[in-house]
Amino acid sequence: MRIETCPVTGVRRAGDGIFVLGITSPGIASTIRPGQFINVRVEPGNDPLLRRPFSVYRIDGSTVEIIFNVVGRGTAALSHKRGGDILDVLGPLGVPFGIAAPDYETAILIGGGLGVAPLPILTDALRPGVRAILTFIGARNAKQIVRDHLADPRIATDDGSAGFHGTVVQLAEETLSRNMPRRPKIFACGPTPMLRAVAAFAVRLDVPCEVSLEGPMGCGIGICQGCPVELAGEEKRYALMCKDGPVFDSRIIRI
Amino acid sequence: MRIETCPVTGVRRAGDGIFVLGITSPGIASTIRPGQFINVRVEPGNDPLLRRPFSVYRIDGSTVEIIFNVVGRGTAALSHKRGGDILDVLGPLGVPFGIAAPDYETAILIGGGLGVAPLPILTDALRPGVRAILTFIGARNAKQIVRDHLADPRIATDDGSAGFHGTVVQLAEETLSRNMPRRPKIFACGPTPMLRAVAAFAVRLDVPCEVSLEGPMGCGIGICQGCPVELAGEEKRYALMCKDGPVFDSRIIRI
Amino acid sequence: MAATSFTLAGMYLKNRVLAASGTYGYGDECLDVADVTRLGGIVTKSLSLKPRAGNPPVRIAETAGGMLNSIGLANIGAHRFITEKLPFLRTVDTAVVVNIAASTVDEYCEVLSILDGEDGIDGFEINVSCPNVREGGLSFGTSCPAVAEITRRLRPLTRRPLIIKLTPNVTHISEFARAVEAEGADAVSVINTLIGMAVNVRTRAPVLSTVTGGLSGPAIKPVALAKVYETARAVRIPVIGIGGIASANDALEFLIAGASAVQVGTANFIDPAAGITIAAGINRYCDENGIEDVGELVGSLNVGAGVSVVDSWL
Amino acid sequence: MAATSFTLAGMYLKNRVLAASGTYGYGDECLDVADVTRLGGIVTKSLSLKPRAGNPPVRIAETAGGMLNSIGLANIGAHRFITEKLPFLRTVDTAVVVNIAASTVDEYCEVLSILDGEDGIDGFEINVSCPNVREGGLSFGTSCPAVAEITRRLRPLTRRPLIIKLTPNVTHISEFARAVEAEGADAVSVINTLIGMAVNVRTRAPVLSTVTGGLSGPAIKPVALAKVYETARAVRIPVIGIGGIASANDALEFLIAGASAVQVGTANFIDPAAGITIAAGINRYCDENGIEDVGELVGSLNVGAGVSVVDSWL
Ligand SMILES: Cc1cc2nc3c(=O)[nH]c(=O)nc-3n(C[C@H](O)[C@H](O)[C@H](O)COP(=O)(O)OP(=O)(O)OC[C@H]3O[C@@H](n4cnc5c(N)ncnc54)[C@H](O)[C@@H]3O)c2cc1C
Ligand SMILES: Cc1cc2nc3c(=O)[nH]c(=O)nc-3n(C[C@H](O)[C@H](O)[C@H](O)COP(=O)(O)OP(=O)(O)OC[C@H]3O[C@@H](n4cnc5c(N)ncnc54)[C@H](O)[C@@H]3O)c2cc1C
Ligand SMILES: Cc1cc2nc3c(=O)[nH]c(=O)nc-3n(C[C@H](O)[C@H](O)[C@H](O)COP(=O)(O)O)c2cc1C
Ligand SMILES: Cc1cc2nc3c(=O)[nH]c(=O)nc-3n(C[C@H](O)[C@H](O)[C@H](O)COP(=O)(O)O)c2cc1C
Ligand code: FES
Ligand code: FES
Repeated sequence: MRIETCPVTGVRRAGDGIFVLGITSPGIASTIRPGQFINVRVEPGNDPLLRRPFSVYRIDGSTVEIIFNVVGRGTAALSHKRGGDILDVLGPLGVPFGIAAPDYETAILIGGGLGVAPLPILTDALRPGVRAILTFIGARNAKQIVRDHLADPRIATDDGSAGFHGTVVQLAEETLSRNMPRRPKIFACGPTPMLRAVAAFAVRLDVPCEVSLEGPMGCGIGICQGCPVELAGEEKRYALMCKDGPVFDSRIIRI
Repeated sequence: MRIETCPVTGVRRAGDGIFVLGITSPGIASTIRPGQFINVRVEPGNDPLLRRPFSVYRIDGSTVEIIFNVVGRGTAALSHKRGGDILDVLGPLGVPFGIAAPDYETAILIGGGLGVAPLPILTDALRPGVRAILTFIGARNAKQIVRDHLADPRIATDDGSAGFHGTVVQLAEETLSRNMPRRPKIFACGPTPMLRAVAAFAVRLDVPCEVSLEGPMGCGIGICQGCPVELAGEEKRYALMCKDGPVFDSRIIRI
Repeated sequence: MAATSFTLAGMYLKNRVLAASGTYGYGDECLDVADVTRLGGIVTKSLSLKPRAGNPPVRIAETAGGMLNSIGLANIGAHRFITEKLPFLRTVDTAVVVNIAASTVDEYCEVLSILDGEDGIDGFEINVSCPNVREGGLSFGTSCPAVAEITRRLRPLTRRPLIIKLTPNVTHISEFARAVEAEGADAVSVINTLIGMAVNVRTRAPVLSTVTGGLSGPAIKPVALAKVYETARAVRIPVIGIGGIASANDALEFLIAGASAVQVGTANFIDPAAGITIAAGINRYCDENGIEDVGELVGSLNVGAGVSVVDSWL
Repeated sequence: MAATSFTLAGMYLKNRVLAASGTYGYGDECLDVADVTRLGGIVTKSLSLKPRAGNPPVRIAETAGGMLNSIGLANIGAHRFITEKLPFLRTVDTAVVVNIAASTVDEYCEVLSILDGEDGIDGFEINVSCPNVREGGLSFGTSCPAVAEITRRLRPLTRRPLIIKLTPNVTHISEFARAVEAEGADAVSVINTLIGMAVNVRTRAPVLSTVTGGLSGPAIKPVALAKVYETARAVRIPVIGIGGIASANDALEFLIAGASAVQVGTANFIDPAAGITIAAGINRYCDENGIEDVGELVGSLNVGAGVSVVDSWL
């Protein structure tokens, strides 16, 4: 973990309301692992005050890319950055996906909306090790599908404007319940309701499953206790999304 | 007075820590009078929160220029603007210089530091009407002298690195006490201590004198009462810098 | 198009957004840039018996997301208000709430009586954040008995809506709200400014000539919202929410938390039409959410069952 | 190079900047990005007798220039602190102040006694902004007798510096400071968070699971500064200034207003090395201004003769 002031390489549109922003950061580029995130200071002043957490989408040499939806002040400001602007970035942060073989042979990647963000570098990291990668991605409509840099993804859209008409979880479950690959493991990222559904069918099909969560964060490094994730089990206990996650084994948490 | 969202035409350096910023505003360009100011919203968000007041430096067609020193957050942010950025500007505001002849024949312009800001458009406005314009400008050193668009200014620098070695007030008083033009009137703008000195010698030489003040403002339009200017006379009374000024007859106020 | 007009404490308002006292002059400054008839109402600068010059400079200082002021209630006094400002205000088609400040209870009474003789005034708002000369300048507003007494003395003097504007610089603002409700106040305005301070490290002197001043603007919105929520749950009379409101979203938070109307202050300094934009934004929200009357929003906060405010260890 | 080290209430500090409770974990999280030995000290997260899971999500919300939190004092408890955190802290060359929270006076006493048996602790800071179960969850911190009682009961239990951390959510914080001074407290920390709230207008529900939370960050700096100024003029014991400090300039304002030291909280979330940068900036300021000991700045505010704070009508 370190703080770097990184020049922005550029910002490009990647869908409606979706942008990809690149920064130059040899440090992060060389150490980041799939599922880890960076915490970005959007402006030097107080508005917005807190950093914004983003998964790393792509690595290209010393260039680190994030992909984001404009949902509020911070992401709006980021979408207006230009090449040459300087961003203060803290990272790499958090627990990455557990990709170390050999506890599985087929990696099943499921991404909902911009939950696809960590999948490209996850795919790159998996390729050497695993026998097969099955990728399912879903979005509200075709315009919101981001399919680049993935191992030929199967696509689902809520409105049926592209691929399967329904949620990515329905698509994945349908496909997998018909023929489940040998020794599979699920890696999922997306909105909480989707992850809840993934976790449920992972249990039904008895497949190991890791989910990457998202939610508000204060610090991103474990000092504010602002990002509780409820743990499974009798007594109320919380893990920290930023430090113990954002990636969790779906069975140890209550999503 | 109106609020306009104006495209920035560009920002250029005009001395050390001194910048000229241009905006396109037909409305302000066509209505602004010398000594009036505009109140600029530096950023759309809360940082900084309040508008920043600036004299209008130049008018060129529908382009309005301000010239400013980087002294804090707002001016620093303005110095980083680029052509195409949008600025929210409120103006024209305040009482302009009283240039209507024939109560004087020679206009004596005195500008200290960036108190030169309103002098170029004042000079343009005066030229048709008056017999002569005497301009005195001063700054800490040669690097801070901004002499463009003025009627051959006499220059003073505190460190003697250009022109007269001393303050612009000393220079003006020396020159004028030797030979005072017929029916003169002083128009002065600059830091408060300088204006105090100008007002004092205007009284000594019995010359009518208008000064343009500067100080913190909340609103710039008379609704916050945040910009008091103490009036001369027995009982404590205040005028408002933004509404009754920023230009005042030096004899009616206590600088 | 949702219904926006309503009666607040007997006062007809065309919408729920008013300009806050001291941030809109006497309503006659912003005409070029704001169609004040589209405001629910205008609250005047606090008026005292005699004109007040106000405090010496520096009177304002910007802070993070806010500003400090120590204007010193500079105002033209009740009499000049009647002759110089009221005639114009009578011609403006929006509610006019006259805010009153004083340094003795008698002065409050005298000012109100003078103004109550005039028409064109829709209601009175009483600024109790004033130094009580009897108490060596301690603010009336931080003494519950003093605030209650002011209300008790003023109530019989007018049949117009009597709104008490409370200060947030107290431990339990709801106690004060209950006290003035008991004394017959028609509504409470919550909040006035928080006491704050800034230091110039170059000169090592206070930035404000009065050392401390009143903090306002977006920075105080969360505090104001909590005070409004506390107050609205404690009294039956309407609560007017004030504090850091700069957008329709901000205003909606206050309505949902229990405010029957809101006042916009500091935001006017950045955009004198802020209140108008906010009123329009509230309507848009209602239309988008199938709300037929803005009033439905008031106090509509749904506090999850499981949640206990008490257990919140700050 | 100005002298920076000093003794605060009997506690040696190498400089005047500490990390505030709850914003630096137990001092062992930020080692990659911050050399904690360059801090004057670290105040731990509040420790209770038993571990506390804390409040359910959502625990934080960003606001204009600040943030709300309702962590619910999630902490590992006194015992695990001693076994899991203290050994490391003993090895770190900076002052360690242990902050204590409880829901009964007895629990405060028990926690302090347990910890007082350990070495490697330089002082205790008592967080009184906790719900008093006896009083149905009303915060101890807003009751002057309760805060005085906590101090009275704790004072005899330790010879280490006893610092009471006061809440700003009261009318006159100086009364509380005087009360704890009278009970033998060695210093006061001013301020804890302001009560605030945020509403999600889409769901019409509170953003925080506990409805209200604690407001911190640059937004509250002016309020904190005014509270520190009020407190420092009321007591002889040192005041530790806290609230919105994010730069050396901010810290200097507090020292000049009367704080003997400062704590940096929310700023750590944006930059865990903030306190270190601030300490360095204070030194630079002293060197540039010919100040030989940072202590010279403490309370050096020059309040102009003519000025009367009283006359400030907010
Ligand atoms: C580990 C992690 C990885 C993430 N990766 C991505 C990504 O790759 N692409 C992407 O588009 N988004 C991602 N997010 C969500 C992203 O952080 C938020 O969309 C963003 O912070 C919103 O900021 P804003 O100012 O635009 O929105 P605002 O609503 O203005 O933000 C206000 C506050 O709420 C917080 N917040 C609001 N929505 C979210 C959210 N969904 N998750 C977390 N915090 C939120 C913000 O951080 C801020 O503190 C990730 C979140 C986490 C925790
Ligand atoms: C009528 C008028 C005309 C002006 N014309 C010019 C001009 O042409 N060129 C120029 O360089 N400056 C001019 N100024 C001063 C300019 O407004 C300030 O330098 C600027 O506001 C500083 O903003 P900041 O954020 O950089 O500084 P900060 O110190 O960060 O500002 C903090 C607060 O203090 C206020 N402030 C600080 N210094 C001044 C000051 N000297 N005068 C007024 N407010 C101040 C700011 O407006 C802001 O509210 C003028 C001021 C007035 C009142
Ligand atoms: C410059 C200024 C002057 C004010 N003057 C008064 C006043 O005369 N009487 C009063 O009751 N409130 C006065 N207030 C308080 C506001 O009416 C309002 O309660 C407070 O500013 C909080 O709202 P805001 O954050 O929207 O500004 C003043 C506020 C400011 C900023
Ligand atoms: C997330 C968070 C957690 C906090 N936890 C504690 C705590 O456990 N005990 C305590 O005394 N203060 C706690 N505080 C208050 C801070 O120590 C500090 O008093 C307050 O945040 C004001 O300082 P700041 O504006 O620099 O953050 C917490 C503050 C925050 C933001
Ligand atoms: S975000 Fe601060 S602890 Fe996780
Ligand atoms: S700046 Fe508001 S009245 Fe002059």
